[in-house]
Amino acid sequence: MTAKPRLTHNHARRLLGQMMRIRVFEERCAELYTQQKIRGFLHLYIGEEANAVGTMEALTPQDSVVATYRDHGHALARGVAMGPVMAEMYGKAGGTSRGRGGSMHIFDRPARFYGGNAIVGGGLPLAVGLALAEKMAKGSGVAVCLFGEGAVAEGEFHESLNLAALWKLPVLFVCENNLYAMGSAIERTESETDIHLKAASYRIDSRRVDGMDVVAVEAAARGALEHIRGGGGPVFLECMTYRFRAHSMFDAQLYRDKEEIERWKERDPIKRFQTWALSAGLLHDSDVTALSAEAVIEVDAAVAFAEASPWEPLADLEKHVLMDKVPA
Amino acid sequence: MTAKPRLTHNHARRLLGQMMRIRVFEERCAELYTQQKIRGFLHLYIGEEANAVGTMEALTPQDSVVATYRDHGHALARGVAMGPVMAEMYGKAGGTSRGRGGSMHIFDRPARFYGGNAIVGGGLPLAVGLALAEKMAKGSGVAVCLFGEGAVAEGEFHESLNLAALWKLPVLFVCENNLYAMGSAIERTESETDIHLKAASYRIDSRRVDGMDVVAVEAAARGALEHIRGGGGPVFLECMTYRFRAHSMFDAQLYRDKEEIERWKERDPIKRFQTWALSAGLLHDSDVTALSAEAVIEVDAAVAFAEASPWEPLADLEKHVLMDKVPA
Amino acid sequence: MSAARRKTTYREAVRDAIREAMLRDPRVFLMGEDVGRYGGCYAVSKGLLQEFGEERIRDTPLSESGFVGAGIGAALNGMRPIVEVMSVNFSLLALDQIVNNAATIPHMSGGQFAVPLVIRMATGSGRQLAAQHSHSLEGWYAHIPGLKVLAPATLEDARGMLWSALEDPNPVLIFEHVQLYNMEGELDAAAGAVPISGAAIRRPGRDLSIVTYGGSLSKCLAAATALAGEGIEAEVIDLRSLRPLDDATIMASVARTRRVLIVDEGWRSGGISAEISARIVEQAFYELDAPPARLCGVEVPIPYPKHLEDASVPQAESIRAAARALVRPT
Amino acid sequence: MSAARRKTTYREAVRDAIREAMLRDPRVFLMGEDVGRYGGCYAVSKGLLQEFGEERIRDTPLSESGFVGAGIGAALNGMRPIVEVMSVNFSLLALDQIVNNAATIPHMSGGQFAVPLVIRMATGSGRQLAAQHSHSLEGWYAHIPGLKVLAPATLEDARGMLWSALEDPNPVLIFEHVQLYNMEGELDAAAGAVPISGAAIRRPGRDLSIVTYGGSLSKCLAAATALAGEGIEAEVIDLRSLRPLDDATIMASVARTRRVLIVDEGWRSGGISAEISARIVEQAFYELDAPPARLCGVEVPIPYPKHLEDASVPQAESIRAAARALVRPT
Ligand SMILES: Cc1ncc(C[n+]2csc(CCOP(=O)(O)OP(=O)(O)O)c2C)c(N)n1
Ligand SMILES: Cc1ncc(C[n+]2csc(CCOP(=O)(O)OP(=O)(O)O)c2C)c(N)n1
Ligand SMILES: [Mg+2]
Ligand SMILES: [Mg+2]
Repeated sequence: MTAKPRLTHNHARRLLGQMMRIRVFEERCAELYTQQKIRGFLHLYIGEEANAVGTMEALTPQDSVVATYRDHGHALARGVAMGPVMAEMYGKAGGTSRGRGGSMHIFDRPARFYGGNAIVGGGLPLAVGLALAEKMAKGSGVAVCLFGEGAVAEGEFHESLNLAALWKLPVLFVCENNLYAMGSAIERTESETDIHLKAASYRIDSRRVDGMDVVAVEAAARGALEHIRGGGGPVFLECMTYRFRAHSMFDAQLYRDKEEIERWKERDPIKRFQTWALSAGLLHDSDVTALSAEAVIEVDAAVAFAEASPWEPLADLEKHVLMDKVPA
Repeated sequence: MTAKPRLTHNHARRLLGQMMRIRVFEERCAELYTQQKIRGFLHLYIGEEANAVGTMEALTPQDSVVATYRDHGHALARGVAMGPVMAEMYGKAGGTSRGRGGSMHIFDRPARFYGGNAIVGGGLPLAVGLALAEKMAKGSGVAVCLFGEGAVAEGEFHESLNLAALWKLPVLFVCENNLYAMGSAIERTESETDIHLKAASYRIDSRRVDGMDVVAVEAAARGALEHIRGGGGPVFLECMTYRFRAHSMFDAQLYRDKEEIERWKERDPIKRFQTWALSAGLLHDSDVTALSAEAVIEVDAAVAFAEASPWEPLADLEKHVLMDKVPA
Repeated sequence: MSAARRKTTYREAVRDAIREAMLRDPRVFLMGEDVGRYGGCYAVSKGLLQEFGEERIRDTPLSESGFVGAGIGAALNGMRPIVEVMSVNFSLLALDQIVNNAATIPHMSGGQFAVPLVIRMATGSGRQLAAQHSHSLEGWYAHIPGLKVLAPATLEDARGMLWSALEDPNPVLIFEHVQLYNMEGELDAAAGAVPISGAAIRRPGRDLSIVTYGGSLSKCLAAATALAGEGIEAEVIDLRSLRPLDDATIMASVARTRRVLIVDEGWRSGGISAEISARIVEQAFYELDAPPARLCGVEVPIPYPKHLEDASVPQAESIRAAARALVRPT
Repeated sequence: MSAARRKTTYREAVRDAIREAMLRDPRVFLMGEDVGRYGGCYAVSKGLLQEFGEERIRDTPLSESGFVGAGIGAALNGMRPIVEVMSVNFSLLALDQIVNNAATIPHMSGGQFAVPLVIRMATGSGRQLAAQHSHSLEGWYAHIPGLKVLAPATLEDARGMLWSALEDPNPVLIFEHVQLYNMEGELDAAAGAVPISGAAIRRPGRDLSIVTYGGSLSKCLAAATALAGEGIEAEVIDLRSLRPLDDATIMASVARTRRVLIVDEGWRSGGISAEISARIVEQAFYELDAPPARLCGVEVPIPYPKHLEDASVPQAESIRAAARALVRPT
């Protein structure tokens, strides 16, 4: 575990709390899926929480975020309220996207959260554009783009990295390398399996990080953002991580064995950070108990919010297909 | 000039002759364009002849070739008969593609010449597929793919290089780096301007070659093909070259200055090789005179062939849109 | 049922078709994302990797343009690839290869080269997968000369169209509606290839013709059954092929029924239904008692919640209502 | 002509429109391959780099998906990008971004985000550029909900549609026919924005309506002039917008003339002409004296030689013949 000298009690509490609430939320989602409250594809983030939490901790409100279909964790870490996120998973009108997007398409304007993109690689050019606008308008925001290592093979990855590097745009690329794209192990999809090297070939400042270590991710993100805000151009972080669950709810996991999963579970980012913080005296047992209880309370409330939320009226089906103005 | 110990008189004569006939052909095309015999876009290859000639010299009949819209030079070097190539430029029924393709779409089955592709980057996946078929059918052919450095920024480049390297396919990538994509200098389009390094990032065996030196290109191509045929997987050659003319016939060349062009003209691959071969005693003045005369005769004959060729009948307009069988 | 028939699903029928093709012709191989280890996004190819090995059941990286283009190249060089694109929305990433290469090379080369390639993709809504996974673009693809476009709606067609498509010298796109994969039924144990040209009348009727295909067929048949209870006999035509269209079967039916409802899950404007309507008025205007009616997808990126998703595409009930309104205008 | 009018070309009109937008709104910028140093593939943006600098006249690498997607992202984040794609065939490389992102994000986000983006592209045949540079896919794009699709056919529209498109909160595609760039004429020196909704009647007539747009407009007008010599008065409607379509103008015209010929350079099957035909029979069936006729592109990847290229798309002469056959059937 990366020891950070300036890690305060409050900050440690916050990091653990964030990861815990995402974990509890996701576990509840799995249950709600079997109850058919949540439908469609559902991609759990369990095991990967440290990436989102560590990254988002380092952001300011001006920064924008582009995520994938595995986006609920990202959105919660970014500070999108849990009730609307859960309502979105239900498809209710109280959802972040009024239910129209569902689990794969969380969007949130106040958080500058630009989806929830379910085309693998499709979010990368958006992030380049968000950053381009920022640069042209002389804003201070950075566009943060999260994506899996599977996206690296897509042409849109290549075009986006080149544009970002060529134009020295304020983009933070965060590759969540969980070693699999659905059932495809990285060795079977990439001729160069060291993704951070691949990124470096665009002359982008690129680093590999332990994605199971929230403190390491936060430190890397902070460093990267400093570099970017200083005008140094884009940075690429490859976060080595693992998903503990199936790719989505329709996956028999024929492509990996249980031992591999168990080995990675030993590095569970929540357990590891908790153990370390307790042993370092940064947190007390009572903190853990409280956080854990708070997470459950928050998730319960989110479920209640989602349950109570109405459905979008049928009459509004065609609303928002064309906009009548650009939202201010 | 790379001195090759085994360069015979005959071979030197052949290399010079090939380059000369392409040059004379292309210069005639420029004239024919102003006479409106050739229409549409026309992309002259003048200055870049050594790349095609050096590469094609090293091929066997089983190898296949995928080229760009700057393909007449490629086709001639590959051994496609000049008459049908010229007739194709005219759009006549005697053309390689019965006139339907025009200058950008030379196809020739006997030469295994798969176009003439005018979508930048679009030929790369085709080459991967040709090579995949070859490998699966345990054939000995190599798929040779020529493209400009402008194609390197396209997503299809990225996807193709990864596939070729991952599957160790028999592909020879030949990047003709003439420093410009239309009016865009490479520094303005690539964050990594050393293209051969870019290719190496896919773990592809990659080399930079002097594309103004036909002997160097041939030697590199031979080496590459040996490696590929030995099962070593794809090879990437970056041929440093320059086009002496405008991008196409509609180009005022606002983006580069005359001196730059003049500097490169000093390295004219024909003049250089000729001077060297003469001074090395490999060729005699009489060879040069003869080759030069032969080229003119061949081009004259090609023009006569094209002129004499009929037009496709209007009634056949929809022919070949759907095939009724796979040609044997 | 006779002993020669056996229970199966649409998914298994597609799998059996792939297996048969692989066994029949060594040039055939299956290539796509997660077709191997994972068994296919919709479990279509489950087990095939074990049977045929990873050369011929070829997992690809996420590179739609790359591997679709590679399929074209392999077809040009003697193979008979079946390329799977997980979902029609993702196929947009490969559109350059499909439209600019596969559809043009035969013509552009003056007939020197054919592209005997099959591309399979899942299409359609109904699984609450929202706006980047649920569209129905098969009718859109049917605009492109040089392609053939198929939409198997029955077990027989799921089982039988693939081999015919592989024997065709042209690039053939096969669209499998996501809601059909679990469809169960019985199939002749000896079921094999079926012709891929020509529509089929799935239910004869005299009062109106309902022209449809793919995922909407079973809804139309359900509507027709319900309509029969009201005394309206609908003839239901399954197009089977969207390019080329079988004008003769459509016109013959319309000449008998004099009324036609076209049902299509794709977006209405510029969809395949418009083409069918236009052809009907061009070829059978004076035989019509009423203008051809269209019931299509609402023009909206498919929303996630079930009530909105259901309302976005034709359903048995709305088909029934539209048919009734056509036959008995108020 | 009055002193307030000045000679110009379609190319210059587009350039002036871009210049005006750049001057009016600092959020506007132009981005695309070779729009800067080279001056644009069709010389549209020549001189603008010198005037506005390379930040705002932004040359891009060959990366259609990347820079179109970047345009979407920039639009999401407050800019008003004009993205140029050299040719509609190349736009297929960016289709994922256009269809899966630009057209869906507003709806998918529940109306939180708009994509005020303009994408300009050259379309159409007539320059002997063959099967990878000559297609007319604007009608195909018009199938996609969430997009607006414009086809300026006159100098006024070339000059005036851009600003209105930029003021629209939705992604707007503008298709410029390659044969129009050299079109000369006079334009009001004070010409500016024009509304982008609504078709225009470019020539009134009583005997039939010819519905067309873009590169075919001038051919239809030429045909109409010739037809007038035969005593046939054709009303010529310029659609201007292909999505949405202006049904009211079409139906009002058809109600007067009772006959309609739809002329469109795109491929016939599943083209925009089919949609117009279907709408006319749906909305004006009982006012028609004859079925709507379509004259469209032949369904072939456009061939290179002039005689074949010309025969692939409607020409004044074939339009005239089709109109005559409609009004005076033999
Ligand atoms: C363009 C595209 N192709 C295929 C898919 C189907 N698909 C969804 S997720 C996925 C795997 C992506 O893996 P990775 O990028 O590593 O992300 P992870 O799921 O591991 O977080 C695939 C193939 C898709 N959504 N988009
Ligand atoms: C996908 C695509 N985008 C744009 C174009 C227009 N275009 C034709 S050639 C060219 C430049 C290509 O440069 P390069 O690859 O370096 O080849 P070169 O012409 O220098 O031989 C461009 C932009 C195209 N044909 N295809
Ligand atoms: Mg992954
Ligand atoms: Mg170049």
